[in-house]
Amino acid sequence: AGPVIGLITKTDSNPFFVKMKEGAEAEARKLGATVISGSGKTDGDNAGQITAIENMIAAGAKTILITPSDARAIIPAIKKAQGQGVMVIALDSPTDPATAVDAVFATDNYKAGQLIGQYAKAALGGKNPVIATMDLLPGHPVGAQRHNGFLRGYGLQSLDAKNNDLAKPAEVVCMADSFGDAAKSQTAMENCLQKNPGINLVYTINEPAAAGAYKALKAAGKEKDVVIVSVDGGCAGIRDVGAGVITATSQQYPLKMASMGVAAGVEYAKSGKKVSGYTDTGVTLIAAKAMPGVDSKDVKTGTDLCWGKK
Amino acid sequence: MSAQPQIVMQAKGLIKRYGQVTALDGADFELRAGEILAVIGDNGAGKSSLIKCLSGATIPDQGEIFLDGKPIHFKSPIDARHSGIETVYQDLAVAPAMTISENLFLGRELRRPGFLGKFLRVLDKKKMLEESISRMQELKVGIRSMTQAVETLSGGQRQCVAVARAAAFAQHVVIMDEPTAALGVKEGNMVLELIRRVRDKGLPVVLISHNMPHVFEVADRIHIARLGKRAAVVNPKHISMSDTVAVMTGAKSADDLPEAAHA
Amino acid sequence: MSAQPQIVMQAKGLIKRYGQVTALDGADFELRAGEILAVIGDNGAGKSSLIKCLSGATIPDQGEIFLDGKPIHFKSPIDARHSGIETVYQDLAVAPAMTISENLFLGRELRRPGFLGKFLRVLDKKKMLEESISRMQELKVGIRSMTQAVETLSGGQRQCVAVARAAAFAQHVVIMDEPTAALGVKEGNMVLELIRRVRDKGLPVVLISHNMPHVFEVADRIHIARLGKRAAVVNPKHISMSDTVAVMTGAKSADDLPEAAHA
Amino acid sequence: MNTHSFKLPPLATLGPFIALLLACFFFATQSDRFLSAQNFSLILQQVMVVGVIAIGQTLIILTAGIDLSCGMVMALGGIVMTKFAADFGLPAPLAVACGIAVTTLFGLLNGLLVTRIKLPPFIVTLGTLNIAFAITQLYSQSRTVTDIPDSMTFLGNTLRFGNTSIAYGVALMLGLYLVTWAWLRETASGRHIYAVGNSPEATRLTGIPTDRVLLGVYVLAGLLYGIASLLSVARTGAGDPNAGQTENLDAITAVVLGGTSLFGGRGVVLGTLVGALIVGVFRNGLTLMGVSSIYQILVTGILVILAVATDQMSRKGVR
Amino acid sequence: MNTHSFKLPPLATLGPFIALLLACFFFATQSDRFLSAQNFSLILQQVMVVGVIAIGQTLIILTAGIDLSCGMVMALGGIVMTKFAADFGLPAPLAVACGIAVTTLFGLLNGLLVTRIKLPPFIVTLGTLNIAFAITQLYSQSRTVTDIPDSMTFLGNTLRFGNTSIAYGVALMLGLYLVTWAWLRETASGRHIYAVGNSPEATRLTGIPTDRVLLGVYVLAGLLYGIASLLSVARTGAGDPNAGQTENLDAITAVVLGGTSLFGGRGVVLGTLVGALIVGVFRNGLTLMGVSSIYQILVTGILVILAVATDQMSRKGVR
Ligand SMILES: Nc1ncnc2c1ncn2[C@@H]1O[C@H](COP(=O)(O)OP(=O)(O)OP(=O)(O)O)[C@@H](O)[C@H]1O
Ligand SMILES: Nc1ncnc2c1ncn2[C@@H]1O[C@H](COP(=O)(O)OP(=O)(O)OP(=O)(O)O)[C@@H](O)[C@H]1O
Ligand SMILES: [Mg+2]
Ligand SMILES: [Mg+2]
Repeated sequence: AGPVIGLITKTDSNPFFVKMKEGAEAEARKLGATVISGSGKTDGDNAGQITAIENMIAAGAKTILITPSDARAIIPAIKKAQGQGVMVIALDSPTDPATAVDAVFATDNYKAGQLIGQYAKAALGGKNPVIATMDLLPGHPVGAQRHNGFLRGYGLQSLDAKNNDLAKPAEVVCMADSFGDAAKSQTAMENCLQKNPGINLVYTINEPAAAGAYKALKAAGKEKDVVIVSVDGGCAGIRDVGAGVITATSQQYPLKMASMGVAAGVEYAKSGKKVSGYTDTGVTLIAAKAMPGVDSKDVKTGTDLCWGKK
Repeated sequence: MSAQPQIVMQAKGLIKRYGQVTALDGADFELRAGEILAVIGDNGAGKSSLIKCLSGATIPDQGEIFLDGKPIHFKSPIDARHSGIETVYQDLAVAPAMTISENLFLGRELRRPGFLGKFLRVLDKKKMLEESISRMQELKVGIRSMTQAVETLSGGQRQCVAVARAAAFAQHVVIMDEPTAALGVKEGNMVLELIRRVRDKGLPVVLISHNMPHVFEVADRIHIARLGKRAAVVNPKHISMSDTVAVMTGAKSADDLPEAAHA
Repeated sequence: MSAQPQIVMQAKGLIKRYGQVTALDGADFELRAGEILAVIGDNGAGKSSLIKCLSGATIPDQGEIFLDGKPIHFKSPIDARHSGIETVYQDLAVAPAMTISENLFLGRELRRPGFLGKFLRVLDKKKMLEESISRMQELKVGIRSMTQAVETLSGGQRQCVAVARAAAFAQHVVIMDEPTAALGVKEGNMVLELIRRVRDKGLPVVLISHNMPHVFEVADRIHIARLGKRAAVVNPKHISMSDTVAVMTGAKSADDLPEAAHA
Repeated sequence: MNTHSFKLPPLATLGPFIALLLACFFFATQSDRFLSAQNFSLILQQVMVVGVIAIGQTLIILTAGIDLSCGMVMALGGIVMTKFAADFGLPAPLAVACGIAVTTLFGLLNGLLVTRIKLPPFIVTLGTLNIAFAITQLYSQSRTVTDIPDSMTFLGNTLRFGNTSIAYGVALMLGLYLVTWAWLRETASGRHIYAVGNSPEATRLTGIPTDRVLLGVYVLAGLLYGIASLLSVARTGAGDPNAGQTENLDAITAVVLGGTSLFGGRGVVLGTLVGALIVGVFRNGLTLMGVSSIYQILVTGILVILAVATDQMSRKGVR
Repeated sequence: MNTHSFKLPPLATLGPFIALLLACFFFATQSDRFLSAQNFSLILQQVMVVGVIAIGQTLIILTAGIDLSCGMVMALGGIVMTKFAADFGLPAPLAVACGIAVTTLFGLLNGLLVTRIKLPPFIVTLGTLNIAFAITQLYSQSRTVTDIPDSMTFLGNTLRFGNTSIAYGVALMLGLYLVTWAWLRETASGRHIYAVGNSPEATRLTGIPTDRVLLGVYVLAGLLYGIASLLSVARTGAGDPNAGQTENLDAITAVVLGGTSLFGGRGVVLGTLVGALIVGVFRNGLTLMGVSSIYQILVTGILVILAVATDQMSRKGVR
């Protein structure tokens, strides 16, 4: 059989990671390799990822692709794996420090946030922003990067990319954790609207959360007056951009990360040559309506590039 | 008691084992129409095990049971109930958090007349309450409220609830495992009276008891259980209490009894 | 019984309410040194409630309790135990999943001699087993194995476990709430015998029972409870069983008894 | 442990109800936006899914069981009904029926394992929780199903009375509570559920087919989870494979806050509604106060304990 | 419900043990990498944290309680010990002691709420679960603590015997199991835990201070969670604020798979070790077989039920 490549995602159930897995499997089939996959039980389950690393090495994997749940806590386990001659590549988000792994194929979540921040500012066109944020969950680095990037992009007071706290400038009137889940986001948005009916800009951690927030806004009859921005760029999300549910989203490329990772793993098995360094798989702003001064692509482009069911 | 009345319930060679313990070791049993049959025996003689087999609460490992001459195979107490057999278990089969009236009618609730009861199956709580009060008054138990949870009753009062239930609903056979054990003198006599009344209605009663005066007061025949078997069946009118106890404890063999003592 | 022996335990004006029910309504109580005091009364007369107060299982709402003349305030059964009072409760205070020997020594386990026992506090299971066997043999209960879980015993056998425990460990007073209720004739007599033996060791015994023959057989004095109060204390040598029952059920007033009947 | 011995049934729901009133009073003083008909209509919509799940959970807890699988089964039902409608173009009522059939089957599976093989409900539903989750993810490929017929989300629409509005789904939930309450109270089969939970052995000995009662309860709970699936689809307008992940603890919390004993046999289903509302009111009120979510978790933790403690105390006082 | 009536204590752990052996046998036929000393050493390391938590959980379940807060309390302990060492420069043993003190305090809190206010353990620990989680997040500001002294991760190191290696932490876990087992079996205080779980009222009436026994159990469980914190820090080499989120269900699964009754009073702590190993063996074996993680969840769900069912059957056979 061909080389064994381990893929460890944060969870099993997030469509982003499911897509990543599919991308890896497709590439592996092409190159005659085997992908075994594992994950933590919940987002943030570091111990589960460590166990997965160990079991994959035991199963004979020479390359491990991982989307670290905890950028720092996972490093000792990675070091141990590398000590056994395993190449470790971080996908989606880098470790901290990024040099702890052999290579990083990632997307810049802070930048993804900045892009929708810039777009939102243009879309609001000089109106005073009254912002609600539907964040991920307490203490999650991706949640913090997107949130803080969004505020920075808008030009509001914010924190830098390394910070794990959520900035809360005065313009943000309501912050709630959506856990990236539509139903929870809907409830949170309803409560935010109760608190402040004047909300005109909603930042959401991902597209399901955006759909939930939209549902709440629609029920309150406010969906037309509010700008909703999001991150991910899954096909369902892009469709929502086309349908006017989401005003703009930052698109990322999980399939690309995964196939690059698998290719690197096959190469390593063949030639013993490791990849190294940071590769940004890129992020593209997708919006139905282009705004002057902001570089965005239209829905059609987004659909061509998107991951998931077209 | 002459001219052999009809046999209502009969068991042959019942065997019941719990792990290494043999509770029943080939026990026989015979209950005749319209009689009060007392079952006596030492602790652990297998009395409760015997009647649990008869009432479907446990399934014997071996042996046959006949009701009105027909072999029966009770799989559960429901089957026994459907055959009109009512049982008061030694370990008080009541639901402590439920009220007295609910316990009395548990599994046999009355429904409202008309549409409500027939189609919506609504309970007739008022009627059940009234009937509970009259049933319990028959036993002369001074319980204030029938809507009281059973767990708030004294030991004897709880016992009365179980006895009243069995007496009220039996159609065919009543089995009582030590119904008077926790009862006061007055209440104990009420239960004996009730047992007689049930017999007089024509229903045979199986009464397990350790109280020899009680047994000799009401029993028509006495089944003596010993070491998981039936040691003898005696006639209380022709045997003394001390002889009975002697057979029960094994001090005397059943064969040593005079012919007349047997029943 | 003449010349008023010392009073070991005394209670005055105990009141205990459960919600709307008044279980004890100003009950008095007096236990003398070296006597067997029977407590009788109808179901719900408050016998169990009374002895629960005496043994710390419940705390009375009002009233005082004295032990050897000193007022005591038991907060829990532990306090009573520390004072050497052992109780057999009506609802069988045994842990069903544990073995007979464990139940006998529950809360009073024996430890191994030497280092193991002293510092590692290791139990001496062998010794406890041996002692259990001898205690239970005293009661002549035919139980095969002391390492059997209590839940596998018959009702009477369980009762014996509780009685044996109390008799073995009491230092000051033994209280038994219907210890013979579930027992067979032989076992019942064994327990009466045991009660006498305990008394002869010098410990006073409080015996609650509905079994009048038993009461009249062993009691030195009889405390008659009625409606949460003490109706009378009588001397079984100078009163008939039927008079006693009459007082108990309220058919006769205590004042109508002859002087000699009181004790 | 058995501290419920002398609970008076009519008072049992009073404790939680007082807790709910206190909470409302508190939030009314903290935010002037709290006390409005519209806000309450919102809270009701937010609790409707977990509220219906909690009815099933109450039934199971009354039998001294517990159901950890409820949320995941609900999610599976939602995926089945939306995918059947979206992929196979089944008419909405038929697709919904299929979804409910699947959740009911899961209830049947739980019930069979509990009654036939006598496994503890905790472990059975821990197993089916994982099974339902995996099937949901595999069948949906972890994708949200969005293109569903409008008729399927009908229950999410609201009916206006003046400036108040009530969602049809909320009306359905309230109706289900009333029917269940009356059923448990006024019919023999309802009382048998209490009896089975209170003393299974005694109930069996009185001739009630306890296994059939238990099985019925699990199947009925499955059916209710199916209705909750429909409500969830109606509320979010989508079939969400990631729904239901925290609903089991939420539903159990509602049941316990509502005064039902985890040891079975004691409780009132209307208390569960109050319990669900307490959770909803806290989440809403704290957001209105601007409390950040991490503090919300802290406050919720403390308040769960306080609410049950108050309830316990008030009962002691009643004795 | 009470189907355990005739369980013979020495046989109780046999069922789970057979299930474990069957699982091992199965995986050995499926993957040639499974049956190696090194792989078993790995599995032991993977279960050591949940294994130690499960000891505390077993004690609590033996008293007919349950602890949902265990994992979160463990995470808090890990954060406290690592932050105290990293931020205040406390020497490792002192920092560890502080962390264990915090988890023990949480145990005390649980115990006080259960014994003094007589709240059901389920709801108490549901509350403290949220409280511990919130404190962990707030105190750590949701940041992983990485710069910790080597001496704190000492227990994660392994000792080699030929080509086998055993982690010190694993040795500690095995030691704790043996000590707990002997204690529960051979001392009065151990037996009292069984008695309290089996029949709290009877135990109280024999004069055993049941509340003190219960309180002791919760405190001891807290202490064990503190040791688990240390093991978790040693294993991951970091103080992780997101640790412990699923450990409660994992630990309960281990306890139940190990044959301990959720109704209290019956069980053997060594069975819990077997239960934890079953879970670990499955996770490892399925990964070696290359089963993808979503199918692993499905298989785990089915197998949890199968394992307990086998256990139940084997007990019936023994009767
Ligand atoms: N469930 C059980 N498991 C194990 N052994 C049992 C069980 N039930 C009864 N036994 C044993 O079977 C024997 C007979 O018990 P049974 O309860 O029938 O006696 P009994 O005659 O009713 O005694 P008692 O007068 O004390 O009620 C006893 O030795 C008892 O220990
Ligand atoms: N825990 C309780 N809750 C409510 N009422 C109670 C409680 N315990 C006892 N009672 C009531 O108090 C009264 C006295 O009960 P108690 O158990 O003392 O009677 P008793 O004399 O021991 O009767 P028995 O001979 O039947 O055992 C009864 O009416 C009973 O219903
Ligand atoms: Mg019996
Ligand atoms: Mg009494």
